[in-house]
Amino acid sequence: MPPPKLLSLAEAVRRYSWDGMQYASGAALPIGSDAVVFGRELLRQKRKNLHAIFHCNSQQLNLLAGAGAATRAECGFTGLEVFGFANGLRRAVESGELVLEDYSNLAMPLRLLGGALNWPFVPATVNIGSDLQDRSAFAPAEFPARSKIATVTDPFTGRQIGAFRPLKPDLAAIHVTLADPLGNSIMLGTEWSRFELSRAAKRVVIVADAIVDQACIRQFPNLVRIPEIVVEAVVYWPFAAWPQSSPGMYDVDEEHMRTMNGALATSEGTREYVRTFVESYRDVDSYLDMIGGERLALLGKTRTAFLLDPYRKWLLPAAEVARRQQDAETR
Amino acid sequence: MPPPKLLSLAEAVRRYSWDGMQYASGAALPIGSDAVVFGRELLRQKRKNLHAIFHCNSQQLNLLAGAGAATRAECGFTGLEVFGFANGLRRAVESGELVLEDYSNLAMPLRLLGGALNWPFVPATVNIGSDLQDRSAFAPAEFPARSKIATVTDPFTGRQIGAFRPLKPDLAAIHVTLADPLGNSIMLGTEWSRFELSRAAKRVVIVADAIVDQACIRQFPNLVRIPEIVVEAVVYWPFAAWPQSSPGMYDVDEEHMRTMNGALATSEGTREYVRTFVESYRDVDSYLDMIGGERLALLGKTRTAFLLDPYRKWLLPAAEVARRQQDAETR
Amino acid sequence: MSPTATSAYTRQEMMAIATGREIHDGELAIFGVGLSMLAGFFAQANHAPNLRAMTEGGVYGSTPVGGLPWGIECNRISTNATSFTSGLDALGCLVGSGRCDVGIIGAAQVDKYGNVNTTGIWDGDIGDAYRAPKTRLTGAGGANDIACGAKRFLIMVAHERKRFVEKVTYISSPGYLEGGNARARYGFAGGGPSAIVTTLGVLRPAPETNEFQLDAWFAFSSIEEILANTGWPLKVSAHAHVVPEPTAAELAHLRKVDETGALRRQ
Amino acid sequence: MSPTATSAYTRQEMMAIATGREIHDGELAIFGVGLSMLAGFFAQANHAPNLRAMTEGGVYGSTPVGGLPWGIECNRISTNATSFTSGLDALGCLVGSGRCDVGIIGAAQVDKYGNVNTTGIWDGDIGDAYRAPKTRLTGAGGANDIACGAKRFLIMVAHERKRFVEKVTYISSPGYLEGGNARARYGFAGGGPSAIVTTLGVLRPAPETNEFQLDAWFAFSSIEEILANTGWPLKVSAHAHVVPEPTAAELAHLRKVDETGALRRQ
Repeated sequence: MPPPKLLSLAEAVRRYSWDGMQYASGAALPIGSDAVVFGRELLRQKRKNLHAIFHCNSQQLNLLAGAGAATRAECGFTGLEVFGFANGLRRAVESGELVLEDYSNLAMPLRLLGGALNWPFVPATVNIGSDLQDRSAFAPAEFPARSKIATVTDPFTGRQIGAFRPLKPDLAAIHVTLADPLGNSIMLGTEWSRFELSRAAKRVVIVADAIVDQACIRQFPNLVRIPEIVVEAVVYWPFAAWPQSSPGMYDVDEEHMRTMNGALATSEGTREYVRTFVESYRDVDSYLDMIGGERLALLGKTRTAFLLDPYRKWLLPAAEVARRQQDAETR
Repeated sequence: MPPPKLLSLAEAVRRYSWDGMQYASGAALPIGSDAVVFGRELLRQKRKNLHAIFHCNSQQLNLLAGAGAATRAECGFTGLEVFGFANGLRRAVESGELVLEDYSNLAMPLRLLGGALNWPFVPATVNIGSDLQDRSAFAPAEFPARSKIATVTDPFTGRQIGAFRPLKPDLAAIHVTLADPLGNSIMLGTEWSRFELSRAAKRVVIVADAIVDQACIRQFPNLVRIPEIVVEAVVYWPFAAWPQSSPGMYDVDEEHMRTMNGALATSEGTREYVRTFVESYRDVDSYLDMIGGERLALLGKTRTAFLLDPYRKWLLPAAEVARRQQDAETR
Repeated sequence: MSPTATSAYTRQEMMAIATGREIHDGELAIFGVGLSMLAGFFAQANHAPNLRAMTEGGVYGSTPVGGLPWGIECNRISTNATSFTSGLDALGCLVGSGRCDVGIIGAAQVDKYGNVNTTGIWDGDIGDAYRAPKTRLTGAGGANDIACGAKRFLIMVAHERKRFVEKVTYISSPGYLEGGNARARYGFAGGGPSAIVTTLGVLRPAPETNEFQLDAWFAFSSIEEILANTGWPLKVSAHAHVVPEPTAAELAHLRKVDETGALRRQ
Repeated sequence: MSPTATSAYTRQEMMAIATGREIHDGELAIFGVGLSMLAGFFAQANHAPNLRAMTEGGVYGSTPVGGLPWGIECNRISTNATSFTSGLDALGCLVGSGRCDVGIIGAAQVDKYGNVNTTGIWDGDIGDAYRAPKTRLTGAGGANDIACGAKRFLIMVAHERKRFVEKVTYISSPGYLEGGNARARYGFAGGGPSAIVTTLGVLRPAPETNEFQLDAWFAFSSIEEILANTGWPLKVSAHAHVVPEPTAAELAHLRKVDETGALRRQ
């Protein structure tokens, strides 16, 4: 039986992140499951020049870009869905502080799959014939930008299609609903591209809203789409996706989605946001206090709560998780 | 709400199969989940010249080949694991009655994925450099057989790799543990390549050991890897994989695995087997009688039974399934 | 509110209903967030009960509850799903493959051949070398994949002159490219845009050229208003006609889906 | 039974233990069905508690119960898994990718460069045109993918002259092909076979040529016996030595895994 991998968030960021790294997160959607709190910690530890790989923008990338920590990004979608444009990312792109390479929402998981399978390229039947193929922010002088999405000839028909570059990020911080202390992880709600990312990344840190006993994992092995063999560390952090949502756990915090995106529209607002919502807490408890008990209760009253019911009896109490985390860290 | 898709096995085979079709099943493993009973019905309805797409051989392909119903096959593995060589398939191959095209166990799901994504080819970094690439039973005169696994040049490095032909079978009969009347399906145990097959096949018929109320599906949407939108029909048939196993439901019938494979070693034995174990039953009940209540009880006492516990309360009784099937068929 | 005889409805509601009418029962359909989701689920509620609706999130079998979902993965649409898979499954296996019958996408800019820009607004042309836009938009998202793969797709867009341009600055999602059968060069699985449904009317591609022309106006709009709000010399179809107003039933179904009244805010 | 000083054990048990000794703690390892699974789980039980074992079925975190599983997906190994995924995940993402440290495969025929045939036995060469084998075997299965992708792999095979041939009739799974760095032509992610462990001893590839030579014999075998049972002029390593016999602990651990005594049947 391998040793537990529970780590504090601070320690996980210390061990597995560095300036200039290719950092992927959540393979997230803008409203949903993403390890937003991992991005906050990257800022707390002053990481910079990050090359962000985000299937879609999320409030995490919006924050990292707005605060100037990310200087390159590759994305399929760069907005906040119904919450509008991502002001932090937008400001960084328009000012030239961040160079953004555009793909589509299918291109990104295909590139991650290509990385997971260690392919030299991935066939592309989308993105071709548009400026996603012809224009590259990473190679601006090149037109058409075939170093971004090349053309390849189908050996069976002679027909030309496109070829994507596979992705192998240095680190992926993947938000999941439930994980056991070894990193066996259960996602509720769409996987989006967390499965592909968990195999493509050189290292994977799991950020879980809750920790479950392994008995839960063995009862539902078909739900465990990310097995411990691909996981370096497990971070326990309730409401880790806040202000985004986690199906079965909590709803999107509509007010804070707007507050946060509003603040990220200016550098002053961003500094203020970082002071108030990034540097302000010491640990999980003070993070939860920062959000506020009343709001936590409200967000927790989600219509999707029933999705968590089959697993509730295996949820480990925070104290027990803390104890096991201490054991793991002191090994 | 779309109409239920419950069909009798006989009707499903009548509607969705024909002589000479490209038929895929279970994306099965030799011991585990496979729609073996669908193959029995193909024989009962005298289907012939089948082009079989089986990720791995199973007792179903062993039977179809041994009885002369399949004349072409593409497989990754052609044995019966610890039960030894597949005598029916082996005899058909050695006698030349069946032409077998060899691939590996990774090549097959990649080819199905390529079909699912409608790619013209799939990058191949395995099977190349071996006789799997150089030799083709479908194009025997061609050496090296580049019409089977071609070479393609990586546009980014100029390096040469291989290219697989995608698969799009006319029909896939996919065995699952649980399905609702619309075809939303839950698999317990490895998916092997049932996910890829369910998207690659032109038509999908689900063969389920048990039918569950849709409430079960909505409680566990992350387990529903085959949604109804890709399913044509649902066949309810307990012990559908017999003599193979179905995790959570029943163990492999070791004795019948040997009896069956022994019989398939000769054409006489095969004729006798077909008389006794294929043409002998009229319906589900007489199929179960044929296996025998004592044996069914024994096989049902599987160590894996606990895997089914979370879903038991939603299992629909046979009578209820029959009623809904009648509604569906008389529409 | 529009000044019509029948019960009051907004231009956005008319646009959503006109879009929904393009979707047929039993089809496999993919919707984006916002307007497109409302139009799609309106169709399901109103005349397409067997619609097989999905979002690019890999969320199947669900219908939004509690109003317009904040995103394609929002709990408002995840709470009653029958299946969750992935973006690769929804956009790849079901859309990029050519399997999906119809998709609905939005646009910041659309041109006479139905090419869509959702990436950015530049001051003039981009030029030979790529440069960041003056105003950065949301990017292609899944719209490019829908535009390449869906058998047909619908474009929903507010009818403003600045949005309807001769040629988009940046093609985020391909329509008919330079027109005619230019799409054939790329062997797309999908057939291209079948209609541009706007706040003023409906445009459809002309045979052969695939240049979009005015096919229909709304009771509250007119050919003149549409021409005045289109940035290229818009041709008018010989069969141009007025779109039937929403029926009471259609409005009721739409407003049931649009519980929070997103389409009634002007 | 072998005529040795220590407690009796079979040649198959010695082969399984010698194979297991090649597997190190903490490695990501993939086992096939039968002997290879017993050897692998013996290693986990004996000296590699943190072994990350998997089968190509996409079955993770489990250990067989009730004896030798009938297959890689058998209920005997599915009953205590922590994760089930798929063949594409196990053989593609984890093995074909080059991520897996070590795999164990079997062979019907193996040649001096470690190329493996599990496809068929022909009367003589196949010839220019492919023809069905006289005796059809089980095909490549996942072994080809392990041979191409695993960082290294082990071949377990009964040491019989008919199995150890100068050149296999059909390469189902590539070893070092024509020797030297011939594998480089194909850019395989994996490094090739590190050892052939047999019922008589252990063969390892020589530096540069990658031709397999005799590295060690077992207490109950001898260089002469091995040479006599090898179908090509087998070179003997300068460092050839006898393999330490199984310890009591090793035998106990192996027999715990081999509950049904598959390896004790002669």
